[in-house]
Amino acid sequence: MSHLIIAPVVLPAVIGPLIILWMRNDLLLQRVFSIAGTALLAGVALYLNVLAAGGEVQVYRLGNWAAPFGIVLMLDRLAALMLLLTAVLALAVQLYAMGSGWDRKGRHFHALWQFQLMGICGAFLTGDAFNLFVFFEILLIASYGLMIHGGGEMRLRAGVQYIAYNLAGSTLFLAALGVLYSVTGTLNMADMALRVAAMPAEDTALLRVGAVLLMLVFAVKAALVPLHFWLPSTYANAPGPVAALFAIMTKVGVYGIIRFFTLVFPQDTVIESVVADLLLPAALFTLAIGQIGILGTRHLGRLAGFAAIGSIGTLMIAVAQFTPQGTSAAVYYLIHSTLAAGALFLIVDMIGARRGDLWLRLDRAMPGQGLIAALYFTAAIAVVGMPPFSGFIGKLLVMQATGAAPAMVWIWATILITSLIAIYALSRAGSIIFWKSFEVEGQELPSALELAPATVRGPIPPKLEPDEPIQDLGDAPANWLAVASVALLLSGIVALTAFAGPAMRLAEATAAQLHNPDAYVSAVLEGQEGTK
Amino acid sequence: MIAEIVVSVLLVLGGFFGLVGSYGLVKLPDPMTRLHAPTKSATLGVGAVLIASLIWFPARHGVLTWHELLITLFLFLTAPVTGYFIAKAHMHLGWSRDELPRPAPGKDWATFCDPDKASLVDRRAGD
Amino acid sequence: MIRRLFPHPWLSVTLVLVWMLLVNRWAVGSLVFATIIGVVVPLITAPYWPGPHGYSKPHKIPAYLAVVLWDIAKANFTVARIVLFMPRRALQPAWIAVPLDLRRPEAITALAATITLTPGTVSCDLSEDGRALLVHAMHAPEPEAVLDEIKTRYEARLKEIFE
Amino acid sequence: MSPALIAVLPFIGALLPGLLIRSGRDIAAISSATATFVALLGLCLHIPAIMAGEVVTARFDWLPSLGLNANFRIDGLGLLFGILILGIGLLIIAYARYYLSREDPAGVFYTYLMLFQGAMLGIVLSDNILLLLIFWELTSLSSFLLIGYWKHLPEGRQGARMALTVTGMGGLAMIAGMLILGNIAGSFDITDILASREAIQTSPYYLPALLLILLGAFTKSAQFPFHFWLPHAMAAPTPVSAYLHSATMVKAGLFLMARLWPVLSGTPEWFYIVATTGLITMVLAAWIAIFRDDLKSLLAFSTVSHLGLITMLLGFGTEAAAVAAMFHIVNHATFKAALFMTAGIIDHEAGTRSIARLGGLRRLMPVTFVIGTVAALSMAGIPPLNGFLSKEAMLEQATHAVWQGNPWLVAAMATLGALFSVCYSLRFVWQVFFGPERNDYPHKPHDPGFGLWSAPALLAVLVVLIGLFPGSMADWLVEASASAVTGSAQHPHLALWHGLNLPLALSAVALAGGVGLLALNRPLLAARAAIAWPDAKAIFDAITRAATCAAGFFTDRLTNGSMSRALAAFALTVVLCGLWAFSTGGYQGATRPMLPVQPVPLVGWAALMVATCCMVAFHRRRILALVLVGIIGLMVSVSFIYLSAPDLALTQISVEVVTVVLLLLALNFLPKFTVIESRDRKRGVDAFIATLTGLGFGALAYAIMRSDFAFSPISEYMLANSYKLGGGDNVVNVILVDFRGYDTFGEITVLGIAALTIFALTETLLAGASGRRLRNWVHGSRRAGDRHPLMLVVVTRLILPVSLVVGLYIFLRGHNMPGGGFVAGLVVSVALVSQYMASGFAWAQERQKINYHALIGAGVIAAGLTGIGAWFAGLPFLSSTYGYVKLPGLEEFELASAMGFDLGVFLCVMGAVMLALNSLSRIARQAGETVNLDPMDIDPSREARR
Amino acid sequence: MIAYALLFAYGCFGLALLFCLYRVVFAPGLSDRVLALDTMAINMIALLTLFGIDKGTGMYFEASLLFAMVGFISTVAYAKFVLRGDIIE
Amino acid sequence: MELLLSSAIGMLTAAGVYLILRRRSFAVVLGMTMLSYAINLFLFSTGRLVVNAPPILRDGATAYTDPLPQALVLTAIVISFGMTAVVVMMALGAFLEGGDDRVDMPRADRLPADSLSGNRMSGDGDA
Ligand code: NA
Ligand code: NA
Repeated sequence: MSHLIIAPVVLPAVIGPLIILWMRNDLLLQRVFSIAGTALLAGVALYLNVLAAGGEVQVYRLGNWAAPFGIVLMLDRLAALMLLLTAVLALAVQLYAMGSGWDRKGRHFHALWQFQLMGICGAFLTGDAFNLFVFFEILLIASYGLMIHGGGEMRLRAGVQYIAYNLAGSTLFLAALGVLYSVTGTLNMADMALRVAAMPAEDTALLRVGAVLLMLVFAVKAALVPLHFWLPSTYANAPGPVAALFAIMTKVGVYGIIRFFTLVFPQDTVIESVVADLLLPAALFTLAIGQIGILGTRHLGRLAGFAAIGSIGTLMIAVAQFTPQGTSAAVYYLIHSTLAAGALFLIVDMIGARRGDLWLRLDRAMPGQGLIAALYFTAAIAVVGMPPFSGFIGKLLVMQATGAAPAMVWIWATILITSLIAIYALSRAGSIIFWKSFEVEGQELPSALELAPATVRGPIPPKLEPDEPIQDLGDAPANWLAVASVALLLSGIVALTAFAGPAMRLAEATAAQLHNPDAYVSAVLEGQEGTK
Repeated sequence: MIAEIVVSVLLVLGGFFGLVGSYGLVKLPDPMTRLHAPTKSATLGVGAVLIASLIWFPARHGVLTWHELLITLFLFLTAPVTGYFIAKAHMHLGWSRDELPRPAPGKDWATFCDPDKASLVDRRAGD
Repeated sequence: MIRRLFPHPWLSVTLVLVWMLLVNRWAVGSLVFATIIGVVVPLITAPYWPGPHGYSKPHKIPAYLAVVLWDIAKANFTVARIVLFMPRRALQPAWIAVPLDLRRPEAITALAATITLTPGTVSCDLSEDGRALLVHAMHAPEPEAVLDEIKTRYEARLKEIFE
Repeated sequence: MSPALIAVLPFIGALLPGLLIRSGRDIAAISSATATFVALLGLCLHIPAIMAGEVVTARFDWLPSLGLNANFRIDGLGLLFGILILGIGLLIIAYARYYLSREDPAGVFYTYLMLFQGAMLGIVLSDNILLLLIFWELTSLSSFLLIGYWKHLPEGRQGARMALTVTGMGGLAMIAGMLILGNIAGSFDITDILASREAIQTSPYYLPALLLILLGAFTKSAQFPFHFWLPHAMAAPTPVSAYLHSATMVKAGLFLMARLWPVLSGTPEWFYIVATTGLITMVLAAWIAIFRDDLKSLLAFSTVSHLGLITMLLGFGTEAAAVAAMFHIVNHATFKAALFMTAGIIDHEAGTRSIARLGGLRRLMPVTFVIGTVAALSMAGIPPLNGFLSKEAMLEQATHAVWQGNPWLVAAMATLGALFSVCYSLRFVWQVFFGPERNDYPHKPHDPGFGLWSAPALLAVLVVLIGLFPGSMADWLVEASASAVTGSAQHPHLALWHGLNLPLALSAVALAGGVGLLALNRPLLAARAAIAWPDAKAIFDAITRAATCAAGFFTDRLTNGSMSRALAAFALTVVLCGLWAFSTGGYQGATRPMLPVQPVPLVGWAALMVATCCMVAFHRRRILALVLVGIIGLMVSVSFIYLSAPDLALTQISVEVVTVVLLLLALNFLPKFTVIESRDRKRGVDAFIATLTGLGFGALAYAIMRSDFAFSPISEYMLANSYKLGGGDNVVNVILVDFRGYDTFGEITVLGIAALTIFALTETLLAGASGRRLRNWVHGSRRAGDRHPLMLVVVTRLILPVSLVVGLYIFLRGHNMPGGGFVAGLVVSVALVSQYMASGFAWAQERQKINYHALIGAGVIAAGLTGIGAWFAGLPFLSSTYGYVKLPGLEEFELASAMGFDLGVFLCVMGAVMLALNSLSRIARQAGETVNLDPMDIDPSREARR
Repeated sequence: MIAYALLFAYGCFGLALLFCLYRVVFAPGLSDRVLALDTMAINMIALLTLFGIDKGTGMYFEASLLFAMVGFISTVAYAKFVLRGDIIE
Repeated sequence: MELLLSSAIGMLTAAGVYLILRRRSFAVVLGMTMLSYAINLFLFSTGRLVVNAPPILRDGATAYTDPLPQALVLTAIVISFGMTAVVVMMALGAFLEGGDDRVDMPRADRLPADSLSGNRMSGDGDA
């Protein structure tokens, strides 16, 4: 048992309060400690991946209590992978936040950031259902704070919606946990798995309700249709780096579904295909609505939000197969879509900072755009899943994994048709933002065809109010730190493409471990020497 | 036995006054008179019950607990303040200063005086 | 020194008593702990207790409490009768302005509390200079009698105790 | 040289101009040319082996589990296309060097061009269809960049977007097709697929796969009805058009059909789809080309037409037709590249590409004239140029084709196509170069420098040479490629003269007809102009605009920012899914006996229900609603007590009051009443949803309470071991600080974060627009006097120390009796709050020396350190211990390490509550409240003292 | 005997609760409702004490203490809100 | 008793759901509070109902109610308190910044200013 398993929780949980205690008025110190903490977290996550690569599920018994009575932390391949992904994303995005000056625009950015990491890491590590709720709440409440960082009317309004919606989600989470406890009498996930498997078939109604409610909880976090309404405004109004970090938050929901419905409620138990039956149509609608939203929205930030919804749709299609092949495709695509969405949100923020706003219309100049255009192009390719990046490979993997599914035609048709919509929409957005900006010089007016259909041509809007908090970057040249952080994320995508083979081997090993939960269960419940 | 009788009497007494207090809340005609009923009868009603409990435990179980005394004291300490505040609120909402007797010529009751009147030397926030 | 250690000795005594009532275990350890509390808590809360405190004749407090308790019990029956049997129309509520001789806030508070706790009257407000108390009587055909009772039965005693 | 290296070289070549983006045209061109030349050289080194029938391969595992591998092969087909791509690429690089102006960013151009070249080469050298797909889509992307290269031209942007959309659509279809194909064959390697003809053609998935793959090929090769994008891509700089639309991109579709010809062709489906499409495209596009005014547009439609021709040949499915197709690919590449370059030269020098504004250039641009004429005549199929040879072969094959039993239909249509071809080719020559010289050219035309005309000249020479000596010039290449396409050794004997035969006659008809049609050109133009032809671009624009519009409408209507809708969807989803899950499972009915109902709980229940109803009914009167919340909270707390949960009751009560205080503080600045905004119908629907949810949730609770645990709950262990192992009698508290201390650790963190968030938000608000608004705040309601009533001040002054003692008591006994750090923290907070309420925040705050931030930080750290402490004993985080301490003269008392944890809870709770209230009070102070120096407003003793 | 007395007291305070409830629902103004809430809390303390006597346990004592304290604070808070708008000023 | 509790849970849920479907943030906050009561009672009820058997170990006592749900509810209460505090504050912030306390996102969130016909509703707060 290595104490480092809990380090991803304790590390930010110590750095966060330290920042509040001793550095709350010194931004430089905050930055140093916060970035050092995140880097350390990445290191720990890397080590934990090495630890998990042995194939054994590592158990950390908190308070030295025997499972299932105390809370356990579990480290398997998936958990380790998610930790590493979180840490890498957070590191890159945090660099961006510092480079772009976002962390200066309000109080406690770094403390909240650390708490956010604490919540996410805790959620990935825990082996206890209720503890998962607690860490969900930590990551949520930190995300509320980060979401409204910098203030402003729209952001606060979106924040109210975000928090209200998630409060409803938390309520549902408690309901689901209550139902599950009332039937199984346990909260430990491994123990619950055993009990679910032993459940008599004539008494499954409540259990099924619990399982479905739990799935809906995770679906809220993952923004599956029809529980996706919170996402576009939240992501579009959140500060850029925060939206980028949120790329991992939807994945927490996906993680929850994968975890619970491979470990506790695998396909052959009383739950049967309840979840898969609901998930697949939801995933298809999510994909469609997300991609249509990319085309339909008029705001680049919302566009990125809809792209995130779309990627969740693709991801959930793979997850909903609940086959090793589907899960491994999901794991691969999950890594890809996290990095891609993170990069896209950062680029959108850069564009917003230079262009003044993010509306897709023709009257805004974008100075110094070559580099950003290249970054946008790259990220857009990755997001829509065109070659050569991992998005394409991920899409192929998902399609291949669903090739034998009964709904194969629906799945493939949805994936391909919506891809076309996304390709068109992102190329349109890109050409409006980067190519049309030349017209502002006045050589030619945009032709009527060029205008987006619903646009009413009008005067250029007045200059923004002086206290508009987002805009104070102005026409500053691309900050090297900000660009470097985006490049870091994009290079992650390139690496995921180039090393698709090894990455997929990892994903397959992860999926194999997930679909063989016996090892997990016995790691938790057997051989508990020395515990209370 | 004596304890039991005392306790029973106290309980009946407490129940009676508690009931009367709350009944007054319903029966009495205007808000100001209604204010009288609960703040006293309920206080004594609860007081009697609490004292009954104070007596009952040592008599029945052989354990003397003083907690009830604390609660009673606490209630007696706070009840006047809540009555005072509800009365003030009611004066503020429902009565004009002319319907009340004056405290002294040229003086007014605190509730009716200038809301922003400084206590003596106030500072503006942020100074 | 003693003064600084025990800024409010009566408070300290009260707190020791409260602690002992709470733990309900009359042991040496508890008393030691209660004493510690009796010292520490008043020190912590001292900033909230500006100005002079204390009583001039504390020995008169029990007699006053007895009077008040007796009045409460007595008046309860009166009020109960009024509530239960008196028709709504027969009720004669009255506002009474009680000019105050008391000056210390603690004394005024004690008087107001007494008035409220005795059934039939509620103290409602202070005048803006703090020299009069507004009392509402639920059924007072003769307001003067009520005023007289307050002045003589309670205020006089309190003035002795506090000032 | 390894095929993989050859495929990678252009990408390496793309890096250099990108890196040397500012070093000018020469460096960029030279570096690109070098890479291209080396690749071409490497390719040519393999010629002997390929001519010997070998297939050169290179294999690298990339993603074996998917079957996606970096496998490359060079066979005859790859060789043919490779030579075209690299050879013409080299010429284009040279041509573009002189074509681009100094202002054009050459580095970017060459980067895009080389990216495109690499993608194209990758397609033809792939030995894995998934790899091929990747390169395929890369050509779409890089051509998007190339077509949109001149960003200032709207046509460029639209053309680029159209090309990307149409070819992207095909590419996506092809993904599906390729996956199906690979799954049938059991492998995605082309080598394996080519060996599974039988399995593929008998599979039920053959037709879907075929259709999907052909969709990709047709869109890429601009076959009818996807022909419309190609002319609009002509907005690209001419070198791009010359490259993309003569030799490379549009031929990718042809390549694919040829590549999969052995496994896909030979079926009726193949014949009718491919040959018919090709035929229609050939004729239709040729017809349109006759009328185009823009030179490049004319050439574009002629390209479409010739692509249709080749498609038709491949569609015939015979080996001879395949040979002819290969030959025409070569020929078309040579004359069409030359023609595009010629058109570019004319545009460059004369300043226009409009045929109407040209004419008479024969003498002004003699070199261009010669090159253009030679190429155009080849396109027209005039002997002895190479176009003639392959056109003869085409007509020959067309005469053998039988369409639905009709033996002459295809031949007749093919002849018609040839006729149109003659017409537009001659028109190109006639109306550009002949006729009178004009004096209104935009620029004064003259022949360009050698750099610009050398490349087309070389191609023109090839046109002539292949025409004259096909056997030695092209035989080997056609043989190699045709053998690769058909999968069997082909020995075409290409010759100029085949004797007097039917094709020659048809050629003659076509020639004569074409000349005749040219003579009728003007009336025809007028006639055509009179008819409103559907404009493909307008249609495409209409479709995309409609799609964008529909998507916008749909998205805006669906995700319209309505919170109510989001939550209604949420509630309905939950209820319906839950209902479905329940009804599909087994339920044995209520098994647990019910607790009897006592009258007093019944009254409490009634109070709760009534208060809740009133709450909903009166919710618009916000203060009243808060009072009702207070009642509901009271009832909930009492029911916790009644049902054996004293700890819960304590927590609920104390949380309740802090919540009410918080809400009241906020309500001071919010409107006091909610206006009615929803229509009756919406309220009805909402009420329905709410009732449904309530019923569902209530029923669920009932079902749970009436059923037993299916397994013994883990809490039995906790009850049994709480004292033994946790050292506490209060099992709930032991669970909180020990069994599940980790949860509590998280919980206080949540509270701390909440307070920090509130604080940060307050700071932001006060600094921003809200701060200004607050400074000008006017209180809406009339306010009473006496802010700090004397009586309250005196009583709270007494309550504060007593409450501290009570808080301490609750804290200390928590481990064994109801209570604990959390409740204690709240009790102390409430006592402080009452002090603040009495004497004002500022007055109280001045007497408060502890920083609330520090309290929160200290609380979390204290709890964390208690947990970490266990590490030093080698135990996991949060392992607790307890023991009994005996001090001299005193009784034994218990000390548990969990109390340190509880202390953290206490500090954190207090810090959080006070920081949150502090923040709200700061908002009030911003709104102009004054700070009092004395604890109470009215103090007679103060005046007496003075 | 004690059992009957308890029953009587239960009945009285239960009924009292109902009277309070009536005043909450049908009241001319806010102050009446606040008063009813305050009375309810006090009645609850009585009921809890009765429950303690009934079950012979002192387990619920702190709850009563908190009810007293909290009833006081929230009543003052409501009233202060009515009077001044800002309850902590 | 089970029936009473479950009907109360259902009632609170219905009230909460109805209120969170309103258009003003304060009503939504009230609804969230109602929902949190409902869920706390629900979670508590999963330990099944027992009268006078609190999970505090006493000599002689044999039956205890299930302590675990109580611990969970405690955690949930605390968390929902924190959440409520944040959402109240955020609603207040949105009101102060935007001038009204609507929860729906205004059209300006989805459409650029020049495509709005200038009829953006003005705030109705008492500011
Ligand atoms: Na609450
Ligand atoms: Na709550």
